[in-house]
Amino acid sequence: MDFRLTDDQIALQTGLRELLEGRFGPERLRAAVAGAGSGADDDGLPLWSELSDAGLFSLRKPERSGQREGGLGLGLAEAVLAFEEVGRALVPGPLVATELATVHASLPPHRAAGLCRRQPAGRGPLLVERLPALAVLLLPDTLTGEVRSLSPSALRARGRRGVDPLTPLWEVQGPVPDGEPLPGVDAGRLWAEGTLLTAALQVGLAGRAVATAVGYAKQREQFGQPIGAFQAVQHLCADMLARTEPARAAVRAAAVGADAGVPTAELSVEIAGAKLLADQAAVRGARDCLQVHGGMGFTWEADVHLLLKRAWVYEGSFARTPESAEVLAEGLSVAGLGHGAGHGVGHL
Amino acid sequence: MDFRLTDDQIALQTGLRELLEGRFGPERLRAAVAGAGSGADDDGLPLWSELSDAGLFSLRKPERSGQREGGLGLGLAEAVLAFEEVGRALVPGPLVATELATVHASLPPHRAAGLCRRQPAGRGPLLVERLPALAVLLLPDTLTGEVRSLSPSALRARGRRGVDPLTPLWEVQGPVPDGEPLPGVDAGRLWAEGTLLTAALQVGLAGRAVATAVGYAKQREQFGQPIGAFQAVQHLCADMLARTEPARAAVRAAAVGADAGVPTAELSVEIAGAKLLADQAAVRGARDCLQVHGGMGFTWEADVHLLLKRAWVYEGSFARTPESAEVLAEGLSVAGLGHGAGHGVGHL
Amino acid sequence: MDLQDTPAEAEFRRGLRDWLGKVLPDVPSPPDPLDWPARRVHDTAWQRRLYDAGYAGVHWPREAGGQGATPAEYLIFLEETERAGAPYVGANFVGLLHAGPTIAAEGTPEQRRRWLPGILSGAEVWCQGFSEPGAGSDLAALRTRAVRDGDDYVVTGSKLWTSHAEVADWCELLVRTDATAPRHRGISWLVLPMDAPGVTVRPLRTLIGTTEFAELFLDEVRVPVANRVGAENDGWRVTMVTLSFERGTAFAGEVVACRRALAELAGLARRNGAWEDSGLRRSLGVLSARFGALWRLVQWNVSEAQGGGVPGPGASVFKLCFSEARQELYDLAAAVLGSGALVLADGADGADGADGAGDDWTAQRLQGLSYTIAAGTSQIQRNIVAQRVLGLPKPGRA
Amino acid sequence: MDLQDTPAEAEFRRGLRDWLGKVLPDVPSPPDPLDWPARRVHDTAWQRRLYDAGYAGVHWPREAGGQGATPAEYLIFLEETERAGAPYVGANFVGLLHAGPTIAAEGTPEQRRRWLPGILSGAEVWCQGFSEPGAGSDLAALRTRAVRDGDDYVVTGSKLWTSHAEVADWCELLVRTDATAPRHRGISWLVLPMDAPGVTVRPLRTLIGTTEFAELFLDEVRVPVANRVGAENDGWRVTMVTLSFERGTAFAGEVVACRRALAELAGLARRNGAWEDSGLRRSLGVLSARFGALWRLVQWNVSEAQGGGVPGPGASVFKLCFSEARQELYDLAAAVLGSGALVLADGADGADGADGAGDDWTAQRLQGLSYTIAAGTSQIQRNIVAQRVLGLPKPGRA
Repeated sequence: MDFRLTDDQIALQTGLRELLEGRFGPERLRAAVAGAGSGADDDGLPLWSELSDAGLFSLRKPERSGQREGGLGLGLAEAVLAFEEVGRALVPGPLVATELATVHASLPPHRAAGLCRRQPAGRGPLLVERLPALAVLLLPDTLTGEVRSLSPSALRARGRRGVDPLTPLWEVQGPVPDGEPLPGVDAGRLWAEGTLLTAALQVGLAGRAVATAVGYAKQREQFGQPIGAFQAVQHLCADMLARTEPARAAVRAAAVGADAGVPTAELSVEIAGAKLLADQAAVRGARDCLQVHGGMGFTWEADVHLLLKRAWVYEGSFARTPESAEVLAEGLSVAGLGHGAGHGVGHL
Repeated sequence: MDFRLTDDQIALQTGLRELLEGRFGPERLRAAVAGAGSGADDDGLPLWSELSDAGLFSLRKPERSGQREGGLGLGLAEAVLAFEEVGRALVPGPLVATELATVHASLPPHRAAGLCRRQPAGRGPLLVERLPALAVLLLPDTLTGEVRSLSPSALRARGRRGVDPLTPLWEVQGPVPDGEPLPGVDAGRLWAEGTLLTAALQVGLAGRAVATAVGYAKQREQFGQPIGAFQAVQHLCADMLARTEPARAAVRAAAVGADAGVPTAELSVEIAGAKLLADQAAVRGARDCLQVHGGMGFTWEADVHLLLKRAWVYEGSFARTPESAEVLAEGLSVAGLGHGAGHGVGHL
Repeated sequence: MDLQDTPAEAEFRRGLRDWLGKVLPDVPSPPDPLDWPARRVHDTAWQRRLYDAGYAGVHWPREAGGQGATPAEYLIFLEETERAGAPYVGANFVGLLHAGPTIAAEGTPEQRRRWLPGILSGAEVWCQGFSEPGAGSDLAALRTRAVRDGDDYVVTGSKLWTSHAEVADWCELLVRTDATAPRHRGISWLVLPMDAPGVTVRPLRTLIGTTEFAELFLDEVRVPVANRVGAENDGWRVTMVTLSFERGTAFAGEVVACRRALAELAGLARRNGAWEDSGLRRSLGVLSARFGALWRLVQWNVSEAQGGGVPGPGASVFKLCFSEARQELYDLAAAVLGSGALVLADGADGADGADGAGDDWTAQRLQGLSYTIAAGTSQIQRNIVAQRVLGLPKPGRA
Repeated sequence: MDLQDTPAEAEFRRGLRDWLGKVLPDVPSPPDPLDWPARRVHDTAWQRRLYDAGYAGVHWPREAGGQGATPAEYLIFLEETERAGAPYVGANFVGLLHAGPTIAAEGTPEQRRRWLPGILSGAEVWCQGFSEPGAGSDLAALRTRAVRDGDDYVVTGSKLWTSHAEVADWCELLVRTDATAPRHRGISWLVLPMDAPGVTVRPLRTLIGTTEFAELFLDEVRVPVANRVGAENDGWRVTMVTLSFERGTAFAGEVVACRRALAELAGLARRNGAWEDSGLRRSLGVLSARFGALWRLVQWNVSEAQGGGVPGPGASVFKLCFSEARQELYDLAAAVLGSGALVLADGADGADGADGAGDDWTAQRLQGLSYTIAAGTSQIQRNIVAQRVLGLPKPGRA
């Protein structure tokens, strides 16, 4: 056992972080927000070509030497590290669906994909991110296990004002056409991978919330000292970190387990736990970050609100908390748990 | 509207507080704890005659001049004030059942009564407090509305080690005999009153938790200052008060409403809310009080544990949180709530 | 303990209800929230109606032009207007609830004559210039400078979170008149005419996306010394005095509004099936208990204030509990709405017809984020409860 | 990132499992928790078995008589012994996990020869004399005084929370040897023989009702100067050095135990119907996620320690999360048990046969209350995370 990142993994992580700091720093982020809703950028996908060229979407695709469509042949372990970074950078777009479509449905470079799962009545409108910009839509049916693909133009939808300015949403109206079957792709696996990658985005975002809160608390003075010297602020920040790091460990461990071929039942419990904890770390972290910023956090200019709004979006993407909690509860009663150390600890 | 206590109510409150400080101060409390479990005091009821003579159980009984069995003819408003005080003093015993039996079943002075409601399977053993010391057992059936009375000797039961040393418990074994009908007493009303009086005990206990924590925090020094000067401790204490005072307001308002003849449906929602909030204030307050005490709170001698254990006992007495929450939820959909300010605000 | 109306209170409630029933059907629907002039017109027109009907300044003393109502009657006013869906105090907020009472208590007879009638009739709109970029929770750190020059102060600095600044006639302004005195002792309270040269208003966009507030830039603005309320350098005390005017009624109307929203949310949950989730359903029940208790706390605080005492367990306990309960209400709404929580209502009026979007729960959720920050963060409220209510010592020098 | 055993780790695990499978059936059941001499016999007998089988001091360096295992192998040891239900380290806790490693790192060759073998073989039992009535969270405030007199220190004072003091042979003792030096610089680390004249042990009853700890009263106790480990007045550093021996493994076995308890609780809930309550059921699921993540955090911390680095996100983050999760586990157990949460199991061995009482969830709930207090309160842990991990400034003198 060695849970530390390998040198290659560290290189991947720092390389992507540096790329994103250069290409999607505070100014570019603000410009994207300013452009959103103006119509100018709604169909655009900020940074898409750069990320595609950097291999974000094709990390897990098998290598095919000399061919443009070849991937890097890496695993979910590397993918979650990369998605932590794009989550941290607040890069918008249907990142997860695009990665899934690249890996499982041969989506060509520089294109974007969406994903749409029918949900039970009463769980709100059926929403698709950036519909007009998509090349393809994946339709996983986790009951039959089948995945179908659909041309976005086949959907009737209307634009909605999304709560996150960088996540424009379209509401599907009327029935979703059947689409074409995608043979060889398992809907459950697709959903699980999407859930895990979304959890990685949340972990990155939660980490940014900690760093942003701490940075502000060191610099902002009230009552003659940095507010970060007040125990109330210190404890808010400490709890933010204490939610983020276990979630990060859970996300990475689930990815490592997936790459190592952990059985599906066990893996789905690990992924459910990772997403649930990552959602909590991100949503509560962004909330606390806003609280640390006081009035400044309530302004549009301060960017803090973007963290919270994006965390809400990811929380609503792929497995949501009630669904994950049920998977976890079910996992507690898998045979063999009554004795011994139980499930999950065992895979060592 | 004037929600302040009247002069008579203040006199009742301070009189009882002084009586209890004199008769059930820290030393008497400790002696009672030391005696418990030794067998010597298990059947005894500390302070019972004094409380009975002070009118605690007969407050709400109609006056009958010149007769020993007459009461003070007061209302639930006065009863909850009195029960706040005995809750604060950590007086043990089946206080609520004795009050109910005195008011509704002509229990003579100086005697004690118990109460026992059949509960659904799986909710744990059927427990009765201090069974051997009881003169009578009330059996409310909230489904039929009927209340029956039973001689405790008719029950087969075995003693259990209660978590609260001052609340010895007997577990009923085998079926509960039917008992004799108590005509004119409504089981729903009895249950609601018992719930409200228990909530009053919790509010008193929660207030003691605040006072105990604050008192200790002012006196205990670490790192060169009283621990109460640390923001973390200050905020723990502030939150304790912020849970206690709304609960206190809810308990008193429900009692005032009951005396003023608020309709049963509305009253049951108010009482459910009062009990739920009082349980939270007491249990979490006692927990936080223990945390403020640090290692000292973990000792048997420090009395802090008695607060928490008693709060657990009251939390499990009469309506518990899940039941109360359902009553409150149901109350949200009572007709007429869709428009206007809604239920509860209305009774003004 | 008595929660029923006295005969006088019942009479006041009946009269108010009757009047509201008569006039509300005629009140125009609220304008686009981004149309500031229209909002001013709408809000001040309502104030004028109250004024004409004898309901302006219900809680103000009679000698200041108010109705001299008891706190309990003022609570009835807040409750009944909110229940009936009457317009919110809106642009008249600062004048009616803050600047006006301050002038009534601390102003000279001339100052009272000059400014109070315009507030009561809705003729003049006020805004508040207290907070600064460097003075938020720590208001006494304010640095906007006022230098005496003849009969004027020359004021330079900037203010933040100034609501309705775009359409205000006057601004209650805290300035530093003595830079050498201890922080709380060098502050004065001025009335700034918003049309004075050197005043610049820059709208401040909030995370909701709208510009409910503004920044105020003051560049050598001349304010007559006659516009100072209270003594020079006594402005901190003057400000604190005003707060006592609330007498337990702060946020009272909002509790009524939250209880209505909660009942609507329960209805929504029943319709969309979320009600079947026992965890969610019970959370709604728990929140109902909390808002119910908060209303009782308001009644308690108001009763104590009416009796001349300290307002019950205190405004800070109430503010702390209310802010958190309101945030939880809208978080719970998001859980009930599912994916609907990720979109805002379409129309500018916040209504697009579909269940769960027409009331714009999402915008309210965003709005609610300010509750644990504005008017004293929850951290500051806990400090106040701990130190002033519970008597714990101030942090020392360990 | 690799979570699978290396071949060497797999071999170690296999060997350990085989051995545990062989010896555990012979291990007697644990004695009455109030019978201290019997507990000592039971715990040290298990240590002797480990010693004979080559598992004593798995994580100790070879030159100290240990097995020189890697942190990862030590984690396997903790995991497998807990899974198999092997006896808890018990009376050997202080010697094996604290005093021993301290002497191994800081003691003279003679001190190591004198004390380490007895710890490893279970021949000698140690207790810890650190905390005092006036020095809890603020350990450096300790006041127990040691005055040099020839070749002895004369020690006077009192200590709290001394576990197994009734049956200990030795006590690792922190004393103040220089009352004039800054707090952290006047402390020394001594080995106190528990049979020395002037040592009084008074059992300390906890809220569980048992006497797991003791108070230690020291009245002019003579301790040879030769029993001082490290330099005079350097005891604070000596103590801190020891903590680094944990290398991310503190509470690791307890995480395994909690996961087993959670699975048992889920089974109980299924049997008694509490499982039908979706709120309760999902809370069990959430807790499963938290304990699962805590195990991953342990693996991370151990991996970092093994690589010689700072142990992952740090012991304080882990301690904070684990303490709270464990308390919530037993609160949840109370919700599942219903009225069963109000009684303790009948038998002294904690078993009375009935479902949900045999494992004494109530006693464990009480025990769990110490987790946010002992070994650094959660408040102190948050201070450490904020100041040492996140680099926030120390509170100043505002």
